[in-house]
Amino acid sequence: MGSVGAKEVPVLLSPDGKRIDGRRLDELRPLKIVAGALHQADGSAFVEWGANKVMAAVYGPREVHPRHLQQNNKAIVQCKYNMAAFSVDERKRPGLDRRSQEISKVISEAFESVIFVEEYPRTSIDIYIEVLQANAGTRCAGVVAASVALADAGIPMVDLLPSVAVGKIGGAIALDLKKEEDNFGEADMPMALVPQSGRLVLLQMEGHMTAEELGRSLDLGVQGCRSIYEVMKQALRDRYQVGGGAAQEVGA
Amino acid sequence: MGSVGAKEVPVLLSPDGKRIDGRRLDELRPLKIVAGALHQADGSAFVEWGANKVMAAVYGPREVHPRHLQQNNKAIVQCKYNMAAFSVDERKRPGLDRRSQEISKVISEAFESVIFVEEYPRTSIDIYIEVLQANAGTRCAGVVAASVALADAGIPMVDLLPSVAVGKIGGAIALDLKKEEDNFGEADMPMALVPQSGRLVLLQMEGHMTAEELGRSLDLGVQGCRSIYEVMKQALRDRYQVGGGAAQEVGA
Amino acid sequence: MGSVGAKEVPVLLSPDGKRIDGRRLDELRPLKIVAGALHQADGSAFVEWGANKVMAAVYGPREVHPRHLQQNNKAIVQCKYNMAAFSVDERKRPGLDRRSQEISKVISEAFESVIFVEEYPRTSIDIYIEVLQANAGTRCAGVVAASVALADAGIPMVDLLPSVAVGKIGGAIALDLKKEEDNFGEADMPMALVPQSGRLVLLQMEGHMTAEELGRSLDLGVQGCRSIYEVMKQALRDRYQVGGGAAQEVGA
Amino acid sequence: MSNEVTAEILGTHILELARTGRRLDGRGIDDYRPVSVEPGFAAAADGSALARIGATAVVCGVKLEPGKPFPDTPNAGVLTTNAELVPLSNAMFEPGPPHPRAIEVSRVIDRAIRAGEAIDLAKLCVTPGEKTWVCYVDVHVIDHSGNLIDAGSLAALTALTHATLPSKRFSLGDDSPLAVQHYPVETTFCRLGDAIVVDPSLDEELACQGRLTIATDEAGNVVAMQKGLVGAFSPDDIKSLADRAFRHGDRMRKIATGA
Amino acid sequence: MSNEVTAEILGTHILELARTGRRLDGRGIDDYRPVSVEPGFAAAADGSALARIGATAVVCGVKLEPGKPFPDTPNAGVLTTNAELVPLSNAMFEPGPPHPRAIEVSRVIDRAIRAGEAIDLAKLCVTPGEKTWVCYVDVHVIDHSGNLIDAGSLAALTALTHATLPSKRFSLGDDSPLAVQHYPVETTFCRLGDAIVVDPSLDEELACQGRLTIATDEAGNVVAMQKGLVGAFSPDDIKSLADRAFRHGDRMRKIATGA
Amino acid sequence: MSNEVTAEILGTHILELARTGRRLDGRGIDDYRPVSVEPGFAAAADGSALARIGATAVVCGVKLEPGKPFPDTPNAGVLTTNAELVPLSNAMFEPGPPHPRAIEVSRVIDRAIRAGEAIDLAKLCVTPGEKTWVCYVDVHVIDHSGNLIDAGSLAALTALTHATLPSKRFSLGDDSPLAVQHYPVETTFCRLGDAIVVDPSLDEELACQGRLTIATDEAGNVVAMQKGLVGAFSPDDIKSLADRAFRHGDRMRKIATGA
Repeated sequence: MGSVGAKEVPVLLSPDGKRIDGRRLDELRPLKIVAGALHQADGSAFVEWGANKVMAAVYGPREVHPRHLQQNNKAIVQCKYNMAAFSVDERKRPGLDRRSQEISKVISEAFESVIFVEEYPRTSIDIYIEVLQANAGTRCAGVVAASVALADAGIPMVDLLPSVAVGKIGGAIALDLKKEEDNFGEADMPMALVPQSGRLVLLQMEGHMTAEELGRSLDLGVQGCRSIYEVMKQALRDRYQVGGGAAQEVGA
Repeated sequence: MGSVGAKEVPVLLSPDGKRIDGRRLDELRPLKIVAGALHQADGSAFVEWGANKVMAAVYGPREVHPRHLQQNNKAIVQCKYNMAAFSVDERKRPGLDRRSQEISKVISEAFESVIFVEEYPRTSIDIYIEVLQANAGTRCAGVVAASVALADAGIPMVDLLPSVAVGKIGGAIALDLKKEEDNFGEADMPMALVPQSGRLVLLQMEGHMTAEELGRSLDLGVQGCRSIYEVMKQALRDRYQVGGGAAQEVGA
Repeated sequence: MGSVGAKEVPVLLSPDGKRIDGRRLDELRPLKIVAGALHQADGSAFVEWGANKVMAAVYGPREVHPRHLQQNNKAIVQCKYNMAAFSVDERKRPGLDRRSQEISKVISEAFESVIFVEEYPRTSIDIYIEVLQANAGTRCAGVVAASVALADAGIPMVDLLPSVAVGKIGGAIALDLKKEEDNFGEADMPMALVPQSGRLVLLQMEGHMTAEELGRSLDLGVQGCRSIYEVMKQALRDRYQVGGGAAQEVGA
Repeated sequence: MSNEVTAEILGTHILELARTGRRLDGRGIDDYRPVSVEPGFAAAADGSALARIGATAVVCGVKLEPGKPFPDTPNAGVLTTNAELVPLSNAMFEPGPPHPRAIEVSRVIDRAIRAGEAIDLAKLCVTPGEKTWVCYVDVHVIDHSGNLIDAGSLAALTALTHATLPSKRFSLGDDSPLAVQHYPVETTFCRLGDAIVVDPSLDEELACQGRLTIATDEAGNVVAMQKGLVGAFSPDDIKSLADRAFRHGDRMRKIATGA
Repeated sequence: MSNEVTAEILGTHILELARTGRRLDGRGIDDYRPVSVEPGFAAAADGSALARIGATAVVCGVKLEPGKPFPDTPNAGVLTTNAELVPLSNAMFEPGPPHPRAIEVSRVIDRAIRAGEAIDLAKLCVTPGEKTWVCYVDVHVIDHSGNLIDAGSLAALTALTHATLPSKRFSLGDDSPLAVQHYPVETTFCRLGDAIVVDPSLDEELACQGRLTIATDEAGNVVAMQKGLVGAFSPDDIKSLADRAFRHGDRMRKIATGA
Repeated sequence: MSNEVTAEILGTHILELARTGRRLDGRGIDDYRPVSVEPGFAAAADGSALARIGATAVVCGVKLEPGKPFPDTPNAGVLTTNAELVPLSNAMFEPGPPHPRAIEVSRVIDRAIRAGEAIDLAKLCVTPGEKTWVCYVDVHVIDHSGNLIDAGSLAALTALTHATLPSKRFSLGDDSPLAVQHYPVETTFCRLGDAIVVDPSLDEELACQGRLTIATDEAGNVVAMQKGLVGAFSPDDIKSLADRAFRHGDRMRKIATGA
């Protein structure tokens, strides 16, 4: 969102409708997903998406800590989204800040909406998302990575959760904002889709949009999620053809 | 208490023995008590006392959290006194500071002295006091509110606990100090009385008093508590005549 | 260790090989140990070593807190090393800092290496070390005090744990550094010895030493530990001759 | 255990009612509970309000103090929103560090005020890069009977609208009203089966299958959204809820400003 | 469980003894345990003392460092008192953030020093509004056998009385004694049935029906009070305890100052 | 319980293998697992590396920002090392404040860099006593399969070696390489009965009878050591491990610097 008093606002959209990195309004940044990127976790995935690098791991179903959170009729889903100190321009102090806690909550709820939690009463399904390099859209990259990690861990779900942000830049609705677009654009709306039902389980927004723009943004986001869904499925297919060696690919 | 180096000390007592708000030395500020001011709590009360606004709620007897504090032969009494960030002139950072923790401790002990705790072994009686507007004497207002809230919750007690502070201003002993009197006076002594036994279960003091002044202050405080006791009883009588609608009155 | 940019480096070694306090390179500072210095603890000891004053207490074997740390086949050993706010030149903020936590960990592990922990399954042996006055070598003084406190508490151990630091000052290997030697010397190496086996259960080092210097330092440290061992045994002998009155001696 | 059973029976009943467009307290699908505000409730604050939605009660206090601007916005004021879900307000809250639930309420209320540009932050600047007004918006929940976000947002907008910049207290000239330029408010919905109800009660929140909050301004913009809790909404759901949110928002703005 | 039973039996016994004016350790109702101080115990501090009351031992260290005055008292020094009830001192204390018990001890000791105006804070001012001495009074309990408040207060007064303002270390001129102007000390009583004993031991504290601490100064003023624990005192009790407190206080002041 | 039993059986097996110089994964006593680094892995940092030792993976990011020097070293830069053992990396780690294990890893890595004088801190000074570069070395463990200290130390040295002083970003002149002057690295050993193996795997760490880490530099100095875990080493053990550490250290330095 535009910050009051910030130094200068760059031109985000050229006269011929191209964005600062040359993309069209409905074009995604390059996305690469490696399923099974870690050795210790029960399931894992590494996502490189534009200049984002995000790792996700899943542990569980396992014993609940702390114990009093245990539910007798279902598993609890606990996501922790965290940014490495060096993942952003100005060093971030280690530890969970309020932003991370809010993101962790909405992602936990998004996944609890699609995991068959009643199959694992009295357990916890723990999702950890670590942002190693951040360039706008890290919570969406985290949801994509966590989704593949959950599948890698064999957790039964209604469906994978593709996720992307739609925003408004220079008055136009654009898919998958990068950092400058997020900082100086007029709106940002991250979402996550259940492809099977066409419904959203994660949705946040801030900025300015008319009802009509909101409608178009939702449609563009759903379309983006469907493209991402294909990449996610391919990553899982690759995982089981290549075997355990996938971990070596990260960062290569 | 007089602060060293503070800008200027106002005249707290006129030549004819009147205080800055026109009160006599033994006169209370206006006091209004609404019993049953909240819907969720098991018992509650709202107190407006001079420029103080204090809400108290009681939950329990209920399960003890954390569990290891549970006592096999009695209920534990846990009071949390807290000030809203906006209740004082300079914004107070949210969270329990040391002052609040000390006040919570002495109020907990005061109420444990009058509640029949042995009737509810292995439970907790939780008292919450929220100061929404502060003008000296908030702990006394909190005790008065909590006392009515306990009665509203049906917790059996030896007696209600009227509470007031006595202080020394311009060399004279005065009842129920307001903010300027507290800041620039010579002593402040909050207390809480068990009317039935005539004994004090809460007593703190700081400042300067001779033994003789201390004696007079105790007597004046006991007299003040007895007046407050009447207002408390009337608030409980009103509660059961008016019924559940009392909540609407708060702040009206 | 030498600090970059520090004001001025004092001469740590005179031409005739004497140190700033007149000691030889292999000479210990004066060491005084009082076993049984406290009344409440199950075992205790007070150590004055040069300008260090360190108190240690032992509680246990007792119930484990928090419960989930309990081990079914052995006692756990939990050491907390702490410095009083006034123990150092610049006031230290109360509370465990990272240095204290690291020291607590290595001391816990050192003692778990010599205590017969399998004799007390499901219990905790708690060691508390309080530094009241610090002048380099406080962790070693703490290990010496804790060791005597454990013996005083009757905890069965393979052996006592004498402990001392060896360092490098003005190019020479020296025993038992004091503050200026530690601040401006070239290396510091605290260690703790099991006299019976001749093995080290605590060893840390920072600075610069060649392999040859390291070898000599280890030998000098072992020799220093053996001297300290004698003082420790004498303190325990005194304890049982003098009886419970030993506590009065602290600080006398 | 018995609590869980009670909650499940109540939840089933709420969903059954919703199937025929009914609610436990007799409201229609698109009805709020009674709404009221009392500006100036907490007089030690520079602006304040007690807001009630049914049995939910929230006090907001606004404090303004001079401070340092952020290095990347040297000409702008600083806005800080915090919601305290104190244990006085509901048996489910415990003392201790803020629960993620309280953090979400804080951040969602903050998002509406900030993205909706309620305050003209540029006008809070005293000396660029050196000194600015810091605006603390503290939301204190005293009775939690559901829909804290809308109650908190209403209390905050009312408190801001009635706030004074206390320049005199800090020797910065004469007092003046705080420069409120837009009027964003939150409207919250919950899915109960196929029905989507506005202003959920606490029982409805516990039974619901997804919560959606939409903040609108007086100029026809959606300025913030937050989907919360377990459950899902289709794009068509959201588009139609936005229309409902504008309607409710206009009414809330009138209540907040006393217009 | 067996601990609880033991405590209850012991408590009953203590109350029975008190009925005939006797105490578990043979003292009379108005007797302190042996009291001693050792000034200068912790030499890294600017003032320090080890105080013992019976088997209770407390070290106090005073540190003086330049810092900023509070905005509302630009001409006054800053005083900070902290008591650490470390787990070394008693099996009942656990590691972690300060327990309300430790906070109460800190604040009650602080109250006597502050309200009793032990230090002339005006003399700690270096540059008004800019720089002042900050006086840290840190009380470290090493053996808790009851009556920490009196032991801590005695250690603190002894440490302050013997403290040096370390001006040289901070290039602020020559060192000088800290300006102590009054000598407040605490006297603590516990009710055991109808008897009210001074200087309660740990067992008496656990058995008692109310604790009252009264701080007095050398000029005949009560400067602070704190009623603690479960129990009650009548106004007449308190008046008579004040008289006893003055008597004990005078003796403590002599011990603290070595007079 | 079953976990404990499994661990005990595995531990016994590891110790039996070690008696004949063998290891679970087929390595020799003095063999590392495969080692690799990828400098520049985290491009938002001023220097970074992903280091792998077998299945252990660690990312280090170095950030350089202007700040205040410590009062006692006005002419020197500030170095801060922090290791995060996030729960993503192993089932044994839980969210929350740093565990003593993480603190030890942080401090041991820091000690090698600091005592080994990897960075010329004097060159980080901008204005003596006023402004200096602060060098944050953040080690983020993403896959913990044993020997975090060596992996973290390798990642840190690689990141430092490839780091840039971002002067331009802070209007302090042109960017330049960070002044690395020495190349300390850690080598970690574990005792398994009479055998002492290098580069312990996670299973070996759990079964071992003492851990010893020795940091060496390129000039033939031991610059830091840390004995950890339950167990003991004789002086002769340590002397011989130092020789082995120099050999491994030389190889690690080549890997870190790409020489």
